[in-house]
Amino acid sequence: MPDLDPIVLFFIFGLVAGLMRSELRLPTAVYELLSVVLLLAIGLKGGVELAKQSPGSLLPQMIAVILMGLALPLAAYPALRALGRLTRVDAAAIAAHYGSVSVGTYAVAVAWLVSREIAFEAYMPLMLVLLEMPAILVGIMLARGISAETNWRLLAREVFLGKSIVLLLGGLLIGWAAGPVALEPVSALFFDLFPGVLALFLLEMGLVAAGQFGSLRRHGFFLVGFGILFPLFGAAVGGTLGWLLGLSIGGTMLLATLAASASYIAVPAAMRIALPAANPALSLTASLGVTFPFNILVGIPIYQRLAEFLHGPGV
Amino acid sequence: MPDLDPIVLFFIFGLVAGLMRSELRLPTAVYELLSVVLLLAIGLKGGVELAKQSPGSLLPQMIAVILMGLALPLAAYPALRALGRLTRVDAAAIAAHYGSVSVGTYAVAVAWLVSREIAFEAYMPLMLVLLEMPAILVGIMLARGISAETNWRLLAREVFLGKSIVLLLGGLLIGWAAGPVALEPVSALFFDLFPGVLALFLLEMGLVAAGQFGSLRRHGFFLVGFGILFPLFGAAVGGTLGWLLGLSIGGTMLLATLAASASYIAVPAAMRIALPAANPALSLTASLGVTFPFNILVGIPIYQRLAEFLHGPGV
Amino acid sequence: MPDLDPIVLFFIFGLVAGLMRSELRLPTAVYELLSVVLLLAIGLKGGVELAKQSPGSLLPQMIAVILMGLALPLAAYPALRALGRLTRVDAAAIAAHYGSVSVGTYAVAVAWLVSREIAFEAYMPLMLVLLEMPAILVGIMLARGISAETNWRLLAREVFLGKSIVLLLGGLLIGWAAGPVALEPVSALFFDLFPGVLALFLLEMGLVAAGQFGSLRRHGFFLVGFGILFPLFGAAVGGTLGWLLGLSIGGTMLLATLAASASYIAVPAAMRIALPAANPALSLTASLGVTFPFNILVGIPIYQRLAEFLHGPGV
Amino acid sequence: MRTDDRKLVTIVTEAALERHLADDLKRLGAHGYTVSDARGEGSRGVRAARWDASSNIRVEVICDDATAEKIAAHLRAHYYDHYAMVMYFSDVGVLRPEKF
Amino acid sequence: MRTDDRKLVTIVTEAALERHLADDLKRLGAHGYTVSDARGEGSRGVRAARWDASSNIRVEVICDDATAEKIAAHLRAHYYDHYAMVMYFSDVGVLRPEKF
Amino acid sequence: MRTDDRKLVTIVTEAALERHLADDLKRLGAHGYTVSDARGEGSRGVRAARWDASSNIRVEVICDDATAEKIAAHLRAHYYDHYAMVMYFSDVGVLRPEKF
Ligand SMILES: Nc1ncnc2c1ncn2[C@@H]1O[C@H](COP(=O)(O)O)[C@@H](O)[C@H]1O
Ligand SMILES: Nc1ncnc2c1ncn2[C@@H]1O[C@H](COP(=O)(O)O)[C@@H](O)[C@H]1O
Ligand SMILES: Nc1ncnc2c1ncn2[C@@H]1O[C@H](COP(=O)(O)O)[C@@H](O)[C@H]1O
Ligand code: NA
Ligand code: NA
Ligand code: NA
Repeated sequence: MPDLDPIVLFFIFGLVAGLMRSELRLPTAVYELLSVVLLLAIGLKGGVELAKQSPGSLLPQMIAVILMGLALPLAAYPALRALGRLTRVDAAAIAAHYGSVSVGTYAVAVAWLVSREIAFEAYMPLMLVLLEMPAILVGIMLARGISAETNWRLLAREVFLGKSIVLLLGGLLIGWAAGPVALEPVSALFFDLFPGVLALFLLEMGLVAAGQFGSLRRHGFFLVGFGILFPLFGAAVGGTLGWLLGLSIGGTMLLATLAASASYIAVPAAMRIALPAANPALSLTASLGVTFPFNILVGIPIYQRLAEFLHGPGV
Repeated sequence: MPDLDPIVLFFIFGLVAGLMRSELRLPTAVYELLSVVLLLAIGLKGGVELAKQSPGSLLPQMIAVILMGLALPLAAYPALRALGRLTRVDAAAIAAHYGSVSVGTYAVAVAWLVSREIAFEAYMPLMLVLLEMPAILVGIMLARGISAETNWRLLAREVFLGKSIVLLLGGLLIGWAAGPVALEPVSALFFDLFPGVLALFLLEMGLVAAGQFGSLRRHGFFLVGFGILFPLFGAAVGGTLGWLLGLSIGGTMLLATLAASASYIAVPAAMRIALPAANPALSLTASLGVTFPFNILVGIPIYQRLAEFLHGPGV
Repeated sequence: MPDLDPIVLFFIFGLVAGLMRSELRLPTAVYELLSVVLLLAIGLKGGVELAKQSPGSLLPQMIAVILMGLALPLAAYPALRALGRLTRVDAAAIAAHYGSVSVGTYAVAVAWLVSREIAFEAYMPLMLVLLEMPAILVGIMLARGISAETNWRLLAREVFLGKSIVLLLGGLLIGWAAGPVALEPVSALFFDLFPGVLALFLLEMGLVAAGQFGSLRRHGFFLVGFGILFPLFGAAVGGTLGWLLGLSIGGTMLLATLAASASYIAVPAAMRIALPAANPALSLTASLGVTFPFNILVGIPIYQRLAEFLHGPGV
Repeated sequence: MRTDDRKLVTIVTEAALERHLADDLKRLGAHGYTVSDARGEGSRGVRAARWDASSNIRVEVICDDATAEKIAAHLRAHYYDHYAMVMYFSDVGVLRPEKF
Repeated sequence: MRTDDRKLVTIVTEAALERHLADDLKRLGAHGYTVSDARGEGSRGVRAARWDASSNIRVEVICDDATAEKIAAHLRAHYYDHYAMVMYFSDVGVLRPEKF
Repeated sequence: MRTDDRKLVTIVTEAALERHLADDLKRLGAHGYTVSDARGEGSRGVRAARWDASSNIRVEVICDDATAEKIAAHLRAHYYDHYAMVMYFSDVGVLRPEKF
């Protein structure tokens, strides 16, 4: 049963406990501690690897990934408008969620690869950071047009100075500046504890996702369909791009996973301020109630097979 | 001074700081994080071992232990009524606390055995889970009779879906499904950190227990006597049962400790809803203010000697 | 770049994020968990070492260090009155902060030495504890005179039973009673995680320190000068004392750092109760907004060079 | 400023009742409620919120007089005898009377 | 006891607005405000404070009638349509009228 | 609904005073009090509750007029000058007048 990683079991446990309306919940402060450790750890790992790259050598990949971050919400938007009959602003907000990424999903995918000893490009956290933001800008423009009214400076603050991006970036820079040897002393917290912290985080995410199921019925089953099909489309795009960029199988799988994942931290926070007219229940139901569980439970192994398929039998 | 395990010192430290009315306290969120880690860790450990047992082989032990969980409150109730002159509902509530178990006490007993390299049956967390609940049902029936009025469905929810049981059970199932190898990555959090987490937990429990001392005077010294003598009786019952079931010395000691311990998490929460007329100050004063410190500071070594005595000199 | 320890990078990261007014903050409960672990860990380490000393052998050092704790605020007070033109009570309160010590600064200095494999007297946490309190008493006497009005019993409670002193002392005593072998099981939490916990703590301290910068302008630049120059003076005093006491280079550097550091936990809390008329913004701006960053970023390497200088070229 | 009159019902009680109270309030006709964590002291002693069993919550409901009356009657009948609980009523003004 | 009359404006809304509201309130003339964390339920569903996006805050402002009116108008215009928000007004007495 | 009139005294102040205030209130005749954590801004600047020294508490006491007056006088005399503190009074109705 190699598919049942224990961290996935923690997610299922949270899901089941939540659906049975158990009293179980982690205090908000604990949830925040767990996410701070996860985000910093991912950043630190990526930063250490970045330092090993010759400067500029990653530029082509970085540009390609940013372009994908701009393109994905543009692909999602018409589907949401035409098939889901959503209002302009709701469609734009959901598109922004799906163009951006989920750090939790990324971490589970990495754990999945590590436990199977499948190699991947260690600088992937950089791609994670790069994918967080472009979709937010596209979403805002889709909703408002490029109007003079938009207070872009204020928006940039909300987006770039949001918790998750600041922590990822901070981790990247510290890892890059300190290097692997100097990080040795803090590795017990950020690296050895990482899987356990991720397990507790997924337990809470399961409880939260279960709480979203109630609103699924209310918001129609279009969201279920979209929350499963768009990630598969995203994975195809991300996987193909990874293969074109010459990533390893593991790296291709991770880029597919990133493209398939939908944000539930940075984007909701930004949308609440930038597009207050968008109904946050719609995007969170889709992203947390459908796509996150789908990716964790079903998607990740599919994206791995996709990556293997793209790389052909010769590998 | 092998009796002064450092985790016991943390408890004494908390007790003293609390009695001196120091400002020290751990935030509620931290207390909850610590208990979540403790409960999951105990469950995980037990689950891993359960997976090694042939299915059904533990059934006799399990049934015997459940019967003990039903019998202990039935023994406590008349003592509380006759000697303590408590109302029916108060006696029933306290009986439920003492028929159930304290996870903190169990964890200290395990640490005590481990530091002395005394072996015990690794599936004991299963017995812990089984002992949590029966006493609650007995307590409710003692207070109310088996009346049609009782909303058993709602009660079952409160009892089975309370935090501590859900976490223990969840841990058991995850450990059982994942097995020791797959749990390797999360062992830094759940196993390596366990003694430190237990130490912090005991520090807070010391502070809380000290806070209960004030109400000792108010509620009469009967509670002190009961809070010390009933555990000794319970230990005799649990130890004898362990010996009859053919447990090792360590396992016998643990079953004695479980029987001697009194709940201060699951049962108080359930009683508050199921028997609101019971005065929670009485049961918490006894369980937290008397029995928990007694077991941690004095009881555990006694129960070990009891186990050795039962197993006879030949061992 | 051996000066850029990663924990210092975490501090800079917090500082920058705070100055950019990022949304990042750690919940209060997390901040408290981190400080509890730091204080206990420092105490435990010191206690283990204390147990190795023959009783009484440290008495001369202890008395000398307490005398320094009484002398430093007496030196700071006239400077604050004459040069800073502060009111009597404000000068007394700030003097108390600078006569006492900062545990965070001490921890960074220790990490600095450890990462450079420079030896130091392992009983230094005892000096840390001894330096926390005398300056508070001197500060109160400077402000009030030795008046009969002062409720010394109540003050002693506030001071001795404040969180940080209780935790340091508790850790010392537990470490001393348990010894290194018995502490083995809790070392994963208190020792292995220590640098990571310190890193997160410094991240939050950076955010908090950044929040103090705003009040710098309001309170005049005298505080900046004092917050940099008095630590240098303190370091000279502490370093010289360390050298006179025959401490190693590392120990000398630590005593210099202790003297140079200013309290921002124990003393503010005590002053709020003992000298309510003192403006807490003044002392916190100086101690957290100036001296703490100065010591972390610039001071510690200076104090090391000072210690080397004092010990002469022969060493 | 033209505001409409409503009742504000404030309840301080044991945290264990949160879910039950929320269900009760909605059943009795409240359109919403707000909860925050609290601690305190009263006739049932100190409740210092060190852990679940000693934590309080503070619940606020804005509603019309009739609903306030129903809430008062229900809580008095079901909780006053056995739970640490305090309830008080005050007059507040709101802008959207249809909402409460 | 001689007290002066002031308005107490209480706002329950999404935690994401905390910084924006604080800026607004000061701009509109409030001399201070108090915030605490909250959770609750209302027309926009359950907000259980499990994480940032579902957390509420409870903001209190003591001010004179004119400021209360300005706050009411501003929040109604800018936030009522799109945010989970409840606002109510009550009369309170204070000892230092110049402070509010 | 028949309720009896009482005063609700609300105090927002520095968290460091919690224990002292609790002792004061009981000494002055209050039968109970409720505390919750808060943050805020006022004449003494931003108190953002990032850590102990910058945390506020919000204390509520339901009591009769005479006790309210005593609390007001005591706090004004002992704390107003040196501590971040706000206090206000409002009229509330209670069901069990003997309790407060
Ligand atoms: N007079 C009072 N003023 C404000 N809060 C009170 C008062 N009395 C009780 N409380 C609160 O209500 C809770 C339950 O009160 P009681 O049922 O009297 O123990 C206490 O823990 C306090 O938080
Ligand atoms: N009738 C009410 N009484 C008290 N609080 C309410 C009420 N209605 C809503 N709230 C609070 O205000 C928040 C936003 O309300 P709403 O905009 O109706 O969803 C809710 O999450 C509750 O915390
Ligand atoms: N006008 C106000 N409305 C509501 N709360 C206030 C007001 N002024 C001050 N506060 C609160 O009272 C605390 C102390 O106020 P101050 O003494 O003015 O600094 C502040 O930190 C706020 O939490
Ligand atoms: Na995506
Ligand atoms: Na028992
Ligand atoms: Na100093």
